Amino acid sequence: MSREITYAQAIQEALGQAMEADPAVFLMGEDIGVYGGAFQVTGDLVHRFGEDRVMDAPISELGQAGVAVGAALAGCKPVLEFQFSDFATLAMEQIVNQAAKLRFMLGGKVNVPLVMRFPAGSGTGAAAQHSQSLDAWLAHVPGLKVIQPSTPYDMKGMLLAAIDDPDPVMVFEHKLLYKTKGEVPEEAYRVPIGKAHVAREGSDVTIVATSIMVHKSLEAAETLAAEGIDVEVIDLRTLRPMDTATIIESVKKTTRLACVYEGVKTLGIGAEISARIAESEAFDYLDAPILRLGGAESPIPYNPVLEKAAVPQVQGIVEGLRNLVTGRT
Amino acid sequence: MSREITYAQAIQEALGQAMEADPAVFLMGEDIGVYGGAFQVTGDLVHRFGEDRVMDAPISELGQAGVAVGAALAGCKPVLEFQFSDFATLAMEQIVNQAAKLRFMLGGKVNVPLVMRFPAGSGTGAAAQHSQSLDAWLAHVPGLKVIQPSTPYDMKGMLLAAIDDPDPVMVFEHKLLYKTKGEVPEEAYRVPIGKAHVAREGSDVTIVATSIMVHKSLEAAETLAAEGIDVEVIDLRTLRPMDTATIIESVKKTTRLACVYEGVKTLGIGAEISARIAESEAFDYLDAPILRLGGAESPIPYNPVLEKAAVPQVQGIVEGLRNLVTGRT
Amino acid sequence: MSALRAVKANARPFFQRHSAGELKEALRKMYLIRRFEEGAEEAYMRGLIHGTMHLSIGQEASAVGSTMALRNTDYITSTHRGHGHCIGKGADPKLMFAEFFGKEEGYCRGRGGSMHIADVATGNLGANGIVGGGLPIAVGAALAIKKQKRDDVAMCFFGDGASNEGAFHEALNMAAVWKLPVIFVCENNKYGMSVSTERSMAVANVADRAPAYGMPGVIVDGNSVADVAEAIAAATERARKGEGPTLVECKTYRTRGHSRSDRNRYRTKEEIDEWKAKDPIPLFEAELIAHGLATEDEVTAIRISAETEITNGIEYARTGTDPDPNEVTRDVYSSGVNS
Amino acid sequence: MSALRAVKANARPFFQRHSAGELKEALRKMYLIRRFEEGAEEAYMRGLIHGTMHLSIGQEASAVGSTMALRNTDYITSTHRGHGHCIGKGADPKLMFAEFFGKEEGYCRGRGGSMHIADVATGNLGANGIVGGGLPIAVGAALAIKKQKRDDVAMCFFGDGASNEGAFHEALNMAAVWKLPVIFVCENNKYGMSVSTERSMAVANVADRAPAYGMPGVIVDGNSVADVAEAIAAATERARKGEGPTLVECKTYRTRGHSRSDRNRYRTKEEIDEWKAKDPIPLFEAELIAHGLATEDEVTAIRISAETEITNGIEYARTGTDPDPNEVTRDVYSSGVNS
Ligand SMILES: Cc1ncc(C[n+]2csc(CCOP(=O)(O)OP(=O)(O)O)c2C)c(N)n1
Ligand SMILES: Cc1ncc(C[n+]2csc(CCOP(=O)(O)OP(=O)(O)O)c2C)c(N)n1
Ligand SMILES: [Mg+2]
Ligand SMILES: [Mg+2]
Repeated sequence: MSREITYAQAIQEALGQAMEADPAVFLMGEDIGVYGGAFQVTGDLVHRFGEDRVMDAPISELGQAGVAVGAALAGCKPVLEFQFSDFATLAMEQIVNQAAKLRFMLGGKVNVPLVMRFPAGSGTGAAAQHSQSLDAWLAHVPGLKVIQPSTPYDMKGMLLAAIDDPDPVMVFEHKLLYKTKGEVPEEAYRVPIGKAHVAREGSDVTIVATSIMVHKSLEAAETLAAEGIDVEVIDLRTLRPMDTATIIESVKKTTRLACVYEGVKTLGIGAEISARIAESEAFDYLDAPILRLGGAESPIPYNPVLEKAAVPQVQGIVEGLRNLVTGRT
Repeated sequence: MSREITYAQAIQEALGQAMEADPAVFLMGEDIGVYGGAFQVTGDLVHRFGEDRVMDAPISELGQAGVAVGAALAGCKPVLEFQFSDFATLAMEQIVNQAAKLRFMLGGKVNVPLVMRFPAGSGTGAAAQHSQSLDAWLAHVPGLKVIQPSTPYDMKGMLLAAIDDPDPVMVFEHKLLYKTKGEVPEEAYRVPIGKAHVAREGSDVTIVATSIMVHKSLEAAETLAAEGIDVEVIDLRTLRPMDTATIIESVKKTTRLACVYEGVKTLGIGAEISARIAESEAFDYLDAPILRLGGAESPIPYNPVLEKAAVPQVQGIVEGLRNLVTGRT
Repeated sequence: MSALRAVKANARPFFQRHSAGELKEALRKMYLIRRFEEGAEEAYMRGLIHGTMHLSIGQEASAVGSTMALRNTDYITSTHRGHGHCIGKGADPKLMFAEFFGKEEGYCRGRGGSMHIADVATGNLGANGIVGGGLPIAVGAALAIKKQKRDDVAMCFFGDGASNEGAFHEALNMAAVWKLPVIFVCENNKYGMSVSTERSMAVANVADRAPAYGMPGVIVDGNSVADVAEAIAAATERARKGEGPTLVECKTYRTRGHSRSDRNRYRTKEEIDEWKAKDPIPLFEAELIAHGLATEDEVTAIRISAETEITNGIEYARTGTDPDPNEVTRDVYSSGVNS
Repeated sequence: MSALRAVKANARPFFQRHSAGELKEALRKMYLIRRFEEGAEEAYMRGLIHGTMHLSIGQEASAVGSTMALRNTDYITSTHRGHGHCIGKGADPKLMFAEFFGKEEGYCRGRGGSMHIADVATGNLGANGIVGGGLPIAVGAALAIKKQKRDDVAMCFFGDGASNEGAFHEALNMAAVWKLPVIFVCENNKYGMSVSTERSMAVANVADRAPAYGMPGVIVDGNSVADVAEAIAAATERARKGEGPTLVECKTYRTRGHSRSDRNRYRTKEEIDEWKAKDPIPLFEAELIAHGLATEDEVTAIRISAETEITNGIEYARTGTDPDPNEVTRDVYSSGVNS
């Protein structure tokens, strides 16, 4: 398994394999056909599977989400691409009131097996309406599963698991990850939803990071290692249901916790991670306050320097962790 | 000031006084005119101010929110009523991408002085699509202010402050509070946005509660007082910006914290309160894990027994706090 | 038998196409809907049912006339005012009552209540608490039908008020662009809650919006089962043949308030009385009798049998099983995982 | 002067109603837009600007023809493809460049970039990154105008693709029901990103949707300044008189790709060339010259003056002030409060 492909290619490969394996799977979204997707994720799939299975939809996000719900109820497995996660704000009604709740409201008598993909995050200079990270919103909603893989390997395996899943799965993809590469087996394989991954073992402090922040945290961990600080980095991977057990175990070992995420700090995913630890048995092991490094309390600015300043960067993670471990503030 | 009126009347009075004082203020929503509002909040205002200032709108939540944004940009002060907060899922685009961000995206060159009112919460038997508490969503969004008054007094004063405010203010109203009564001065007065209120002083444990949970927490505090547990109850009142200082101060005194809220526990407002304390100087004062009592990880069920079981009740608060203070679990 | 034939020859196609048995079954369903709602209303007033409910009394012709053309494998998506659609599509009233009473035997095991009743076995994908919520869902079901190369259809009920939602626009456009087998059935009862169509739309009819989607828009007397059923039959045939969606607007009226809290301030007693005089049930009865398709006695027997079924249904529901309060999070996910 | 008059008598009303000065100013704005975008494109390719941008090259006639009828107190809401509207409404290109370069001098102090440029002083309420986002905002601005008893208007630009959004439906309906002074200007350039109108709508024209709102829908050659301006003048007059909204559909074309990442896979080179031959700038120039409203030399001078302004604007922007990275959260709230 020495083949390296990009995160975007991993998605495309998973979609292709899922469509090959199951005629009920189809893709829908804006410009995912001949255009290949705004981020070239669907690429040439339309040529392999035809326009009926790689469907360009009118610019109607709410409608598309509802169509996905209806198709799922009637036996299909739709995979819907939002062009940018920001546009999903138009579709929250169908996502939250219908997709997430139908199974429950109907007493468990239906499944809603759909997948929605959300290109998210800042760093492309696309400003405030094309750079949000609203993963915490959907992780707040019972009935949804929310995943946020950070590597091509996890992306492929978790997306295939998501398409298998009888429940609605929301997939957050960071735009800056699309071109990152990693080893990915050619065959179809699954990475389970709901399990965090210890991306780096360490003994002094635990970072729980999501998405692109996993990579920034790993980089920060290298710098800190040189200073003698041994960081454990947990890639959360699934936001809902959250693998609290893995985090608790790690914190019991390291006694310190930092959460690093790109979404707005207030009520971003780090708030939940922190609160789970603060109410768990790991609380008694904590030797320091729980640090959160999240996005700034502002929309994402256009200016590239401001844009970078609005989300955690390696240097800030290094400093934050150093202070956490040494007790300075 | 011995006059008692209901929470709904307090809203109506604030709206009426704001409209009298400022011709730029107008109301919009569904069935707020001759019908008087689904919860009879606007009541007879249409007869006092006419259909141009108490506007029934077509059932178009996204459009209404956008109209409010546009009218605010052009010099009006719209107050938009969503019939149920659940329907605001249709309007998230305008709320989050436009209202919240316009000032920032335009370099501070505009204000968006609007108010949106969201009847929220369970307890009316209206099931999963009419009972949500999505306050945490909006509190996650920089650019918005989010308030959630729990008494008629605060409601009137904070709503008047919200209408004065040059920024967009989101008002969460619990449907079960509409008929609750309290003392309310007749004249127009303001209660500042951004300040929590210590509703009950105590020394053993701090509860930070929101909305209807303030009342349930106060009731629980009485029971616990009889057992010798002295509870401080903080009514958060404003979710964004959050008055962290008042909570920190209280926790330093009591050394124990519980958050009680109706929204889904995971990523509900209690997650943020807990995380703020766990990362603050109050951390060192904590003698126990931080307890969160929030809504169940499910949509709100129709059956009344299940419906009650899905959100914190007085008995559960009493038990949770008792265990927190006595160290049992 | 030959006497009946003779009468039928003068009658409009609807009465000829359907057997007397089918037509009497339609009447029975109308009675079931009416009595179901009256029974539910009474139970609500006696405090046996909580929450709210939206009665369709006065609109039974459109519910029954529309669903007559459907098979079990056809889908419907319904609305907050959906009891009629549900019974029309074949649901069992006693299981609906069980749902209203919040019992495990209910269609949604007591989790959904009036606004979420669904009966997947008969193709009813559910009432909806969100105005317009069912519109794109129906389009999605129709897309699945097309992908699966079935000749079934999806019927989408919605109100005049719902036609002002963006979801209406997006759903009709997609159905038209993709030529999907959808029948959009607008039950125009003149009001979206308290706001009249005059105050909420700039056109006289919801069907006037169909041309914006290159879609036929048909207007019928929604209180006439025959009118409704004929338009629906044509639309359904079109859909089954792959010729795309149709919008059928049924002009009708709800004689009860919008929901339990309505004080009818937005309309006059005269208007309500005028429409009560056009009650679809006696109208349909009279037609059946005039065409020799049913006798007075048969009609009475149908009414009584419906009443008995409703009475028994309420009794069944009252004695049903209460959910276990420890099972709040059951069925949120298929696998039982959580948060 | 009298020679000019004589020519003008044969010309269509547009050329008579406007002075030669106004018409030459319109030409100058078209050049400014064209050169602005070419300059921005070049700066982007040289790595001086980041992000993405949507060029309206080929669509200048609709931007300028539409905004000619407007005053500073009239509003516009614009789109992701909004540079033309912005300049048409009176913005200063150097401040737009400053925004593209992310400088404090920019219209949004470097926070907004191409997709959020606004110029409140000239009534431009902003470009929008959300397709259809500006539609209800324009309706709201028009509502404010009506409440304030002004005779101003709100002009709402949007694309063919945007007309498939629910926001379109809700906005047009509300504007019509409330008879608001809105001019809905659809720039139909045949594609919503890569999807042609044939694949995304079931009607031939966006204007075919206007009757669904009881609203006039007018179709014009969007590459002809005169055609656009005449239709807009009529619509604006209607709006100012309180007669309600109008939809004007400008048939036009963007000769560049959708955005920086477009590989033009969804259309042919022939189609692009066909439309390049209908470039609105030479067309308008030729008309001005034919009607004796401008000489060749004047036209050349206008072009050169626009080019100089653009060159200077870029220079101005390059040397602007960079925002302080510690000021990320500045201007989120009026009062500086936060979280
Ligand atoms: C999205 C949304 N907005 C508002 C409501 C509240 N509401 C419930 S029914 C209704 C009126 C709907 O009117 P119409 O579509 O004509 O159906 P009718 O009630 O007349 O059958 C309203 C406003 C809702 N349930 N969902
Ligand atoms: C709500 C939303 N959906 C999708 C997009 C991505 N997007 C940006 S422009 C565009 C095409 C818009 O087409 P049209 O309205 O015709 O305008 P044009 O680009 O042709 O000027 C799309 C899909 C967006 N910005 N916002
Ligand atoms: Mg209606
Ligand atoms: Mg276009």
